[in-house]
Amino acid sequence: MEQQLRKMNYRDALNEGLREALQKDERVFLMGEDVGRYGGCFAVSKGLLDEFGPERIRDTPLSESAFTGAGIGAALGGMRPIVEIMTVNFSLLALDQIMNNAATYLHMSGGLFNVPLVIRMATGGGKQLAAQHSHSLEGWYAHIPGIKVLCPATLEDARGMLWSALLDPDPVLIFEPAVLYPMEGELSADAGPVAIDQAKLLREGKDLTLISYGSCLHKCLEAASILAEEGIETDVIDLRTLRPLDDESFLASVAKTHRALIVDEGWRSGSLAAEVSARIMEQAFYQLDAPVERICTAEVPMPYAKHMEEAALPQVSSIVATARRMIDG
Amino acid sequence: MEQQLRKMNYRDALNEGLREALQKDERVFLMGEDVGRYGGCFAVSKGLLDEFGPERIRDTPLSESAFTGAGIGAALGGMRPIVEIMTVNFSLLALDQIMNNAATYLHMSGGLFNVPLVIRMATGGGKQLAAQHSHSLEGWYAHIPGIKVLCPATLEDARGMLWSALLDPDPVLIFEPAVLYPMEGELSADAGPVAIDQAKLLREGKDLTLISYGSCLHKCLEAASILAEEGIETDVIDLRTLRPLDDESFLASVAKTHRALIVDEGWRSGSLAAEVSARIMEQAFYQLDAPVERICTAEVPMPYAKHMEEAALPQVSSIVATARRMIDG
Amino acid sequence: MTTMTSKPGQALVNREQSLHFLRQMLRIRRFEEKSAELYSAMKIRGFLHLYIGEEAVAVGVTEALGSDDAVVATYREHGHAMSRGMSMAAIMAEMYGKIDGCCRGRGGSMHLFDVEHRLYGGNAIVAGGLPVAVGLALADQMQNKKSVTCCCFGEGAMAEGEFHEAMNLAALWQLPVLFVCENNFYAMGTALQLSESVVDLTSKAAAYAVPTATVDGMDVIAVAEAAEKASDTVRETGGPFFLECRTYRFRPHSMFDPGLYRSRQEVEGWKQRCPIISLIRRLKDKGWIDDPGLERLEGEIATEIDSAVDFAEQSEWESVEDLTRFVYSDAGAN
Amino acid sequence: MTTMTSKPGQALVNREQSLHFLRQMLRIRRFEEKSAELYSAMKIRGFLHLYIGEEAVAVGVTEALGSDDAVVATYREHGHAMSRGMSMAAIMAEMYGKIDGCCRGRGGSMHLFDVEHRLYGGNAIVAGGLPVAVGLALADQMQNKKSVTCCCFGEGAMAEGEFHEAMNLAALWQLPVLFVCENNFYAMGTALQLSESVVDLTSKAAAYAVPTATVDGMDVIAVAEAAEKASDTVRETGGPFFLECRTYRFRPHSMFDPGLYRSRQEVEGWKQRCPIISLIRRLKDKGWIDDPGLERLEGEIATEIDSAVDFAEQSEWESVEDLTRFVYSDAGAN
Ligand SMILES: Cc1ncc(C[n+]2csc(CCOP(=O)(O)OP(=O)(O)O)c2C)c(N)n1
Ligand SMILES: Cc1ncc(C[n+]2csc(CCOP(=O)(O)OP(=O)(O)O)c2C)c(N)n1
Ligand SMILES: [Mg+2]
Ligand SMILES: [Mg+2]
Repeated sequence: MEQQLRKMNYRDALNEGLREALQKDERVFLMGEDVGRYGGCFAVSKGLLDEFGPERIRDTPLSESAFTGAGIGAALGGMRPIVEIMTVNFSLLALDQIMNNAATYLHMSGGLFNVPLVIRMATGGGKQLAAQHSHSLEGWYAHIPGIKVLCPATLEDARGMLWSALLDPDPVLIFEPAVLYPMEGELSADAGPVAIDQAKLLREGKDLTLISYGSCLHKCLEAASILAEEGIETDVIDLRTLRPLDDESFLASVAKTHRALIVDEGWRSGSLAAEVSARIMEQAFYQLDAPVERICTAEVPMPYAKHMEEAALPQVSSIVATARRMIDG
Repeated sequence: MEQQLRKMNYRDALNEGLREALQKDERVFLMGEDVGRYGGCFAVSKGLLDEFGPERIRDTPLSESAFTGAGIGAALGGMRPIVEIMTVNFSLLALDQIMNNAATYLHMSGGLFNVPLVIRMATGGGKQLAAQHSHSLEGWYAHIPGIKVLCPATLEDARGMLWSALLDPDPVLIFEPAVLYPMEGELSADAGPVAIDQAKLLREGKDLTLISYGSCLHKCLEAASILAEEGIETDVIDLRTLRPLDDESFLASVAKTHRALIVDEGWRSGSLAAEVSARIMEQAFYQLDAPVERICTAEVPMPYAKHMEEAALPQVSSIVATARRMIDG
Repeated sequence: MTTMTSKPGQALVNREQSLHFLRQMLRIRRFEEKSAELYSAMKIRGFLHLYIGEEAVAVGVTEALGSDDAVVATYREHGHAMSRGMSMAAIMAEMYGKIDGCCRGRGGSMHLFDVEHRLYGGNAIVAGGLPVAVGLALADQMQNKKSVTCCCFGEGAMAEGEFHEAMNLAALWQLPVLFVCENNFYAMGTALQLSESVVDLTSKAAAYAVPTATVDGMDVIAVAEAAEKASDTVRETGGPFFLECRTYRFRPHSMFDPGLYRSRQEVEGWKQRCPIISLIRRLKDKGWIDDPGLERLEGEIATEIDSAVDFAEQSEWESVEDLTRFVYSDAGAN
Repeated sequence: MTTMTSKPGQALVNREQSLHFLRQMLRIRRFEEKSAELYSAMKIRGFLHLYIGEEAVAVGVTEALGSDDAVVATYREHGHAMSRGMSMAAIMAEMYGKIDGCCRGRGGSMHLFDVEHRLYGGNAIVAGGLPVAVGLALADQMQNKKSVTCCCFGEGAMAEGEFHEAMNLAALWQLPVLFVCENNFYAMGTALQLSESVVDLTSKAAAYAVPTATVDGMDVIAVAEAAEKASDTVRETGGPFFLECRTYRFRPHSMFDPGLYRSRQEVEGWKQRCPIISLIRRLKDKGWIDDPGLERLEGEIATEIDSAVDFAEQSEWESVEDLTRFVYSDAGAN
């Protein structure tokens, strides 16, 4: 029997994932600013208050540190909280709780107390929200031991990563690129949990490895189509999980293509792309035919003006141009 | 006439730098928890309250976000504040102010408002202070555009970087590795401001480039001496300024040695070392005789027990062993 | 600790000033109505937070400030920028993302800045401006300047730790900050009683021994008088003051708000108390304005807005080459 | 909003309980004196914060808690760990950094944890434990458990934003948290009046409509009674309570404190009110203990300490191979 496909967008897929988690496990609840009555600042949690009530869909006061810390405590106390922080820039207010508590409890206690907490937040630019709402800090968060960091780029992952994250005994951060919310696509009727320890090869080619995640993944896929018309065949890898990284995925690809380009919406210096580059350096140096390159966001607080924001962000044209140059030498 | 050398430790050198700044410019003041009556949690500001009074040596309540933000405001208002945050783990509570305000004001305002603020804090492990007091996040901070990040490893820099940072029109973060406070050394009587845009070659050799900063620099220097006895000659570079990085320094060295090892107290994934490795990949790939390697801190929240902490931190022995392996192939 | 409560229905101050208030409020109202239109036309993008309904607060408070005083505001700051004296053209061009915008188009609606009028943002992190305001006041105090720093924020900000830390520091060090809480009873979709265990907001400031007052934020004259008294207190004592202005936003939180969290009835009820309509009514009663006068005023404002839009339309885009400027100061600055 | 103030010089409850309090306080005192010695001998390292002088607080408060209740404490938590029932051996071995320590030597003095006694740290970020305590209480409430979460912190923590955010959330959602402020009047070298614009700490909790009480933290019986009432209130109302215990640390903040910020005289004055000496005096007056009995008690405690030290000495070091364990849970956990 053929699998039924349903049209929906990335936001709907997230909403379905939330609904399913709330239905399956009564320890699960959602807490954050405006997740209930407002329906979520990006409408991700729309309808959930009506279905699950204010005990499980909890609007919080504006106090990122307290409600994130309360998520940690609730997780320690036997619940399975999902904390929503509106956008990654605001999560800085909760970073003490995330790094000093969520990420360290298990270790400081010598293994006694794990923290089964999921924190979701929107990330990234592309919506002209300027310098206090647009940064892509998921790669930066991936520096912190003790947490796992996911970034769903597809409807399937938007739908499925949440439940897998809730099954994880340790804190998991899920970053949702805000530009993807309206992205349309199809999802099979029985879509469910997905692995959260593996990257995924989304397109195969022999000439070059494109490594990306999140919103830039789609730019890579677009670039790959353009390049294919010119006869340049690329592997395109969606990292999916930014911590811990699935090294095997890109090492296997580089062993085949001998060339890699990493595309990352984070700022360049100290980016996740730098980490991937360094790992290729360490583990596949002798297989490289050319230096690994990176395309990242310009190192500026995000400007408001559209043309400036576009200039700051990685774009298909620069991916194509860089790939061409890397192949032509 | 020969320059007079004075014996002192790293802490004294910092204290002298502070005293000089307070004497030279009356817009300068120091603000932070226990900088006054207590004399500084690591005794760096000892004696300053008596000399400059409570207007300029301001003990603050425990409220990292407010007094860091107040530093930003005071800088905007014409003062030259020095904010002390006790240790880097606590700075997470002030990260909203640092990233969303200090680092962005100039840009968001289209160049209208710069923030001449200096923030000092202790960083790093080695004192058995465990998982909430021991992390090395300076390399992580170096990801943020709009701020500059310094890490003095020598008495000269401890003495001289502060004034240079105060002359800078933009926010500068100075990270002081806590293990270095008691480090003894000599300083010339007329030691003064130092450049804060250049790395420094501290030892010359032809076989390998050791790149480091902060407390690990001293481990590199020790390793270099041991290696020299075995006939392995190393360049040792002190990065000094972690943002913006002085690429020329290590590229010039790698052009000579063709091999580089980066030693960094940060956690490995997403470390500053990864960034340096990626830059060498991009700019000096064809000059490399072997892959660039990294020695970083193990990716664990810092354990308390001494042997475990030592196992987590980069050590001279592993630097020596890795260097040997890199040379012998 | 002083607590003052304004009486409703204050007498009008004088003709000239009342008309000035009206003009300022109308300028803000019409400018923002135009902005909403331009948002739909996709000329303005990003987040656009309208101040419609709350104009009396910025206009009344500004009245109490001198040119040496500083202002720190939020993402909902068109009103503050305009009442402080910034030109519509510079603000409109900013929202267009053009180089002649007050911040060259780098900031947009949420980040208006101005040196001349000492407007230090336009801060889009809720409560993020409060510590900065405290620092500005500290700088003034240390330099023996007699300025006041006026810090505006919503009631939602008062649940954030930064509010409390800032309030304590200002009180402890007795810094000249005029804290102005624009209590519009909602933080996005979260009603005050779902955000605070105690909804009497002045009690929170009073807990720091900061003197407080509450005023009807729909009455510009009352706001002006309360702000005057408040800023006088700040100037006299050198210490902080907390002024709560009770107001209401007639529009959605931003352009993306489904508006499910409050009833139409409630919104309509507040609209009856529109600060502009009620001022006009009182001015007419006094005979200080009539319909032709009002029409003239509207005409002048329409012209001002048209030329601001023209200015924005005609302004250039900043060169992409300059993208990485203003991350650090240009060489030579300090 | 209730405010209770304990009367000084409470009657002793009964012989057995009073002697239990004495034993518990003495165990903490002697254990910490030994710890200080072992610190100088470099057996214990890192930061060591002694609770000496403050023992009545942890001992009295613990009395009000049942085994299902949870405790969140600070870096100054030996007293809480011991009064909750953790063995000296597990704590001492932890401070030695040995594998038989309660946290395998990963945590050290500042990070004591225990599953059986529901001790959730040992948190070394000032105020960092408060939101966690709120969450524990939320979990209990959502699961219809009747437990109380007791959260201890110093008065210095009350200037942090996290205190205010946590207090508001607990009050708004009516969560069963017993907030215990151990007011020893100093945060490191910063006296309360240099940290807070209003030094009446209960007023801060009252601003969230949280009921409060203040008690003499040098009187273990008074603390026990106040804590009993407080926790009863929490159990009855299901909501939070704020208990201020006024106490004093006789020792430096940690082992690195030059102690310049307070006078010898002030310290001596407080030492006169030592909670242990004064309880002994009262017990002797009652005839419930005599010198031989006291000697016997001291002897038993000395033996307990000696064997804890022996245990710590003999315990192994954790294998360095296991360094990266406990960053994530071992496979299969959830
Ligand atoms: C720290 C932070 N959290 C969340 C947001 C998202 N947000 C923007 S405005 C707003 C509501 C603020 O309400 P209030 O302070 O009452 O101001 P108002 O919008 O009503 O003027 C929220 C939650 C933000 N900008 N910053
Ligand atoms: C967020 C944070 N800032 C600073 C410190 C350093 N520090 C440790 S204890 C302390 C004093 C805390 O005083 P108080 O809360 O009164 O507790 P007490 O030590 O008196 O028991 C300080 C400043 C810290 N651990 N965490
Ligand atoms: Mg509001
Ligand atoms: Mg204290």
